[in-house]
Amino acid sequence: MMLSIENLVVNYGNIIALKSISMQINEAEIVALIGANGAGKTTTLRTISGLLRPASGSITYNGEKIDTWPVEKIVAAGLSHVPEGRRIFPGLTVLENLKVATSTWAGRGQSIQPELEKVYRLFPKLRERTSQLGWSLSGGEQQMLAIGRAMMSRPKLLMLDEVSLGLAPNLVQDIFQTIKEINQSGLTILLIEQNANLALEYAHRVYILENGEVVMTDTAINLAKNPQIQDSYLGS
Amino acid sequence: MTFILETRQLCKQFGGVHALRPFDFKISPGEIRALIGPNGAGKTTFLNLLSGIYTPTDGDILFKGQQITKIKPHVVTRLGVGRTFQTVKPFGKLSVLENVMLGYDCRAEKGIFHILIKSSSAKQEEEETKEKARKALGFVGMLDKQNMIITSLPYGQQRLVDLARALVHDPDLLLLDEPAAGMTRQEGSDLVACIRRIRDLGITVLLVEHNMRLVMDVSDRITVLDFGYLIAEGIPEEIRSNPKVIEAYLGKKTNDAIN
Amino acid sequence: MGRYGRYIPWIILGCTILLFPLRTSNYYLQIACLAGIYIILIIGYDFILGWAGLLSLSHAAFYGIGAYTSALLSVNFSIPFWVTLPAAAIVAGLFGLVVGFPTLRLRGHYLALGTLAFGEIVVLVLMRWRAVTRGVDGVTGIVPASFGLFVFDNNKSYYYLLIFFILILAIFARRIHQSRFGRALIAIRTAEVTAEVSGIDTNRIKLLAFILSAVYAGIAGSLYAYLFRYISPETFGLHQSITILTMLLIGGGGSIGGSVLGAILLSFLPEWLRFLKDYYLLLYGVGIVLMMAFMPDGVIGLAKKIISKIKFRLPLRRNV
Amino acid sequence: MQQLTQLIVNGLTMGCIYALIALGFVLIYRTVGVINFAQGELVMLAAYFGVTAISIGLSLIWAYVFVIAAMAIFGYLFQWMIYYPLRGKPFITIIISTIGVSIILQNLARIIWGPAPLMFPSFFSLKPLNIGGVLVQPQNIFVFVVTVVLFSLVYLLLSKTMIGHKMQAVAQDPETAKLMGIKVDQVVAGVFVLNSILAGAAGLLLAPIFLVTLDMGSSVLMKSFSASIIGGFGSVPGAIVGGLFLGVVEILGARYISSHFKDGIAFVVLLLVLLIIPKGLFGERVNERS
Amino acid sequence: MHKKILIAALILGMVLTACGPAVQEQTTQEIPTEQPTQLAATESTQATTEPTQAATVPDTIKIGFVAPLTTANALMGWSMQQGAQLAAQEINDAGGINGVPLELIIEDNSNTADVAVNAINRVLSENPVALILGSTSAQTLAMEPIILENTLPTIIMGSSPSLTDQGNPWVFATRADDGFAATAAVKFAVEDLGAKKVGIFHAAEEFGTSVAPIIISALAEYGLEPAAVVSAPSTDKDYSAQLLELQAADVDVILVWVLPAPGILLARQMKQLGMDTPVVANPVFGLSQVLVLMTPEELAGIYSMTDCVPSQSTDEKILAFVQAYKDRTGTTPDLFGALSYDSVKLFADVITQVGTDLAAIQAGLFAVTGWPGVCHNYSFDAKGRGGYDISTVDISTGTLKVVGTVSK
Repeated sequence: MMLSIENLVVNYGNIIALKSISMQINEAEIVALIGANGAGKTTTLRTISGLLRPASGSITYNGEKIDTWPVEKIVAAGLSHVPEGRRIFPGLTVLENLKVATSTWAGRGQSIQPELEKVYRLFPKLRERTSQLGWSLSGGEQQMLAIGRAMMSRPKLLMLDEVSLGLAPNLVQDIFQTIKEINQSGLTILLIEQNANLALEYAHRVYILENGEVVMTDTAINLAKNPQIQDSYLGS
Repeated sequence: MTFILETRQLCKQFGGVHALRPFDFKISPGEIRALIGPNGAGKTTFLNLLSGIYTPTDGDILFKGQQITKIKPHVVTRLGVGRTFQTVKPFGKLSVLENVMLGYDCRAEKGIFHILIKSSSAKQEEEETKEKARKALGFVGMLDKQNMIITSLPYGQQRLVDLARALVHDPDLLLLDEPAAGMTRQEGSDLVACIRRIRDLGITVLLVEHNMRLVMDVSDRITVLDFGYLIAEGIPEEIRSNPKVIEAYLGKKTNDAIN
Repeated sequence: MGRYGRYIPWIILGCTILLFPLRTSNYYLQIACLAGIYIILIIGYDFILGWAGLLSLSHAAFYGIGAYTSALLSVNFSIPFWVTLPAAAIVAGLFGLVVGFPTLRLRGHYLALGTLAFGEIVVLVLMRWRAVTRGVDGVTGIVPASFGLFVFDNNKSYYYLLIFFILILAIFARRIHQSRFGRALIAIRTAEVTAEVSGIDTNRIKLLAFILSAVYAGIAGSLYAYLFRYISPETFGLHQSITILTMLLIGGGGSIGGSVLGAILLSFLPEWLRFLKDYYLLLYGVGIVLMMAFMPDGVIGLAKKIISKIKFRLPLRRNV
Repeated sequence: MQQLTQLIVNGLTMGCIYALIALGFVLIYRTVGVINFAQGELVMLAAYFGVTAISIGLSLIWAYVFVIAAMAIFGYLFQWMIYYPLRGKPFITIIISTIGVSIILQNLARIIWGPAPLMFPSFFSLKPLNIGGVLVQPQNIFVFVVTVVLFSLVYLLLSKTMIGHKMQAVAQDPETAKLMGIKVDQVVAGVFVLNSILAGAAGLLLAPIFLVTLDMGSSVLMKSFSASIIGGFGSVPGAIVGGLFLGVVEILGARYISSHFKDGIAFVVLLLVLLIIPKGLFGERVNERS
Repeated sequence: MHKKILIAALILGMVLTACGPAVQEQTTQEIPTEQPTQLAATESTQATTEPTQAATVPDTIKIGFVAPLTTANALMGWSMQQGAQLAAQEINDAGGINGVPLELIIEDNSNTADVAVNAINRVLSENPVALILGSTSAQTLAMEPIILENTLPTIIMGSSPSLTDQGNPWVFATRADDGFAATAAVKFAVEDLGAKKVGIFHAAEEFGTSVAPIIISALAEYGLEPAAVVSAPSTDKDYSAQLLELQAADVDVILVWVLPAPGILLARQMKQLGMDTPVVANPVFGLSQVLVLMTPEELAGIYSMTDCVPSQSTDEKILAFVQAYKDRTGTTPDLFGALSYDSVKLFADVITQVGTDLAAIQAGLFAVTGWPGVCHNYSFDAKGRGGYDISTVDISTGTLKVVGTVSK
């Protein structure tokens, strides 16, 4: 088991965002979190990456308890988070965006070139845009950059928050194909997806969240057959 | 005048980038029209041109036969165009009701002196605004939340309030920018019903949307844009089988899924 | 507390305010009067900063324009207070309109600097245009305000005159806040494009905020001129605009209570610290830093936080 | 003609000074989105540190070293006490806090060093050099050279180095910067230290020209501010171009229009620039956060 | 509702705190200010003070002192404070005024009119019998109505003629007014330096700007017009535009009215621009703190018009003061230190003779003739203006050399 979350509780001020979440992620899996807005998906991701602190519960990564670590230490340990809304640095060029994400390991005589090549191979469009400023990219390109940037920190576990949001269907397909490729190269992936069809299509396992709790978890194949799920999350 | 909205050779450039190529577009009154296309196709640009946020580089916009090409957004709104946004930016500190009231304030006439002396006509006007706003909230099914601070609502409900805000001043044309984004499936199908009811009020609806199921479900006609060019227009069935559309936009798999 | 229990604090407060002059020295009365003028200034400034969210640094200039309008009319033409006060409000309001127009194009720091430049230019004109403004010597010999036969020539009577104006202007401000103009201001601050598309003429509303705040500043300036009966240009420089900004932020923007608290607190604070002699301004600076560190939303923000803790619930409803 | 050249040369010197003071707060603004109203007091403090260093018997070179070290420490303390507790608050809250700091430093310096102007020596003699009929101070040339060097260094740092990119990333989106593994607090602390050092350099360079007085920094702060707006706020090249432009325009205006309105010239120019090109000569690479 | 209650409580708290000390003052002291006429004021003060005196001998005689101790004019305020404190200390060491110790109530005016008014009210709440003001004219003008209202004998150290022209019988000036000083400066420039084309350089602030027209009318007496009039704000650091304008006008003497730091920079920049035109300045170059910062080259050709140069005196009493001031502060006294020392001593002398009654002190001040201070010999005219000596000092040698004195 790569990442294990036990009874995680998170509060925003007086509001309880996560009631008690437990989940496990194994090496080389694609795990999807689905659920309505406000169910606690993003909160879960933000807590894993250290932006939020849990009120109780634990997060264990490769046998180490990481829930009190500072964000940069978590990143350095190999957990990389692509935030919702892409959040690329608008005033940096594509290359600079990619470079700043290497700060946990670069600069100790290690070249960033191999990583850069890897990203450019995954997203050839970015190579054409190397010296363009972040804000001038289109939505799809920004999403590619956001994923590529996260790849630059040499992650072992990649967390993706709503990568399909606001993208045209064909682009979404392309990006998910790339995610699949990334996964096949050995990376574990934890993703949040609004589009349950898509999640079930690409993920190995799925957790369904409602009101800050895991209400159901199973393999994607099983869930796709589940009539209850069919009814409330998938269109028919 | 057969069209409620008509654009003639409307185009927009940002610097050297053509966000929208010369575009002729017409909607008949009472229609529900969807505008689809890949990201960067110029859909939001088009809506922004219509609502006066952008000034076109060239071309004309006619609304109810009247030129509105270089008119400021608030005037366009007063003429009878309602508009929602892709990402809702609610007015934070205000309650749900006040958010909606704001949409009707453009119809208010009593000036600042009436407010200072709290004249009875100003009070009456405020009551009327409140009444209108409650009605609009009732229409989208959010009346029970009227006193909540808007930011405390879930995202999908904020979108509904935004819709009420765009409706409250009785527009003739409603522009919806990705109304279903961030909504659950249930909320999505409620939305479809809601859009239909809006049409039944006699309001023409133009929506930009990525959720194909919703688009196919609700629209009378669909217009497809790709990188600033119009590539197809027609009823949903035609669009679904149009090979150009499938190639540029839907992708084979999605198309299969929809069918 | 019984049925009328909730009125008790208000009655105590009202009595305290009304009886204050009878029990205090001229020294504290003078500070209270100055604080009263600041209250009007800050309530006006809140329209721009707290409500419209525009950082303007020219407020002291409108204050000065109001003061000079009143003073010069009084001294040159012996026009009585009840005429020069509205005149000051109108002239300042017109300047608000003039400044508001070009600055509508500016945002954030650019607006701050643009208005700052305007403010400095106004002070320079007040200092250099001797023929009209009497230059750096300032204007002396302002006839005291009077009402019928009653003359407001001491701090005690002037204090009550100020209370009258503060009440009127605070009520007006509250009515505007709660009207469609208040809604529009909040809308512009939080989401300008959405506001525009909702049918709000954002430029007109912003201008209105500028004019209103200038009118309030003009009235405050006029009241200042009649309190001191002497004015000079240096009072209305950038340091004054910064004081006004600090007062509003310490009190807490967006509410009349915050304006009142900020004005009172920062008028009295340096005077309270005088016993520290050489160190008093140093401690004043420390006070500002600490207040910002521990109550970044101002005194009023802290008060709200405490109340929400007491009530054990979140302020989900807005008190209308 | 000779007088015109002389005026332009002197205007450029003042321009350098405006630019030098602007440089630090442009840096702060770009990284944490805050206008530092205490910038002038940092310059002043550095000059007083210099006076103290000389008075305890350090040579001029060592005094420079002492001041830069002291300012670096001060910069760290400054961010630790003023910025760190207010992170994530609206920029205006932090601005008020910096106003508080400027009041503190003004009065602290008055209490420690007294209200009288003080002297700080220069490496150079006060004798002007006659270059083709134009009289130039060696110290002014020194100021010019150091200004150009510092601007080049800061420009290179921001645009060409990893640490510069990190600073920009933090400026544009601190939370995402964290997610990219950047130690945001360290970067911010670093920027404050760098800003303090730049203010220190400005203080050391200006002290021999201006005398060491309580208002030596704050009196030119508003001009520096205007200069950076004219150049395009947040832009490093904009700060120097705006500074030099303002310095020259101001001195020419004072000479050929009226010296009685000299202070107004900067503000009139500022207003004109704002109304004609609202984003300044160099604009902003990134939209403003507010 | 709770919110409102809390706000109310907060305001209440503040107001009560504000009342606190004031209430105490009220119980122990009567303020003799609200009396309709001067005469009545005198009587009632006596009436109320007598029984108090019977119960307790007044423990101190209080003299208020308001000066710019912070911000822009802090240097001036500092000298004044030192001079006043030195005088008070000497008086108390010698047993006080008729056996009652003298107490100075010192407050800062932050160099702004609003704060100055607060400061004077703060001082008044301590019931002083006299007041010394070291403020600029704008601040003094803002305070004058309060002085009049409170019938408080006040010595000001401002030099603007407008201060004594207000018709306020309670205001006395110990410093020669600008009209007198400017006339003396013009006289020196024209008669001694042979000026034909005079340039004027003044501070853009009030104290400089108000002198410019006085200088111009003094020049007119000699049938001269200024060749150029330039000004610079005291925050300005570069005067080359102004200096080159003067140079272009080919002036042969520059009359200068500025603050200390600008004065030094002006002298320096003149030399840097190769100008050696003689300068006749306000007292700025008579300040010891200024002289130590200037090089011999910069000092050349500079004259200062100053009220007095105590250190150059041959009078033993004055030299004793200079020594005492040096022992206390480590610097040579300037005119502000001397004026302020004189003001305290003068008040003490008058009070010793006539007692603490306000009207009596006022009458006592008007009666002063030729009272020998360390700066002037004082006699007050009907406007309350005293101290009509102006010395011209040549600072070329780095020390203050008196080259001429004008007296009225």
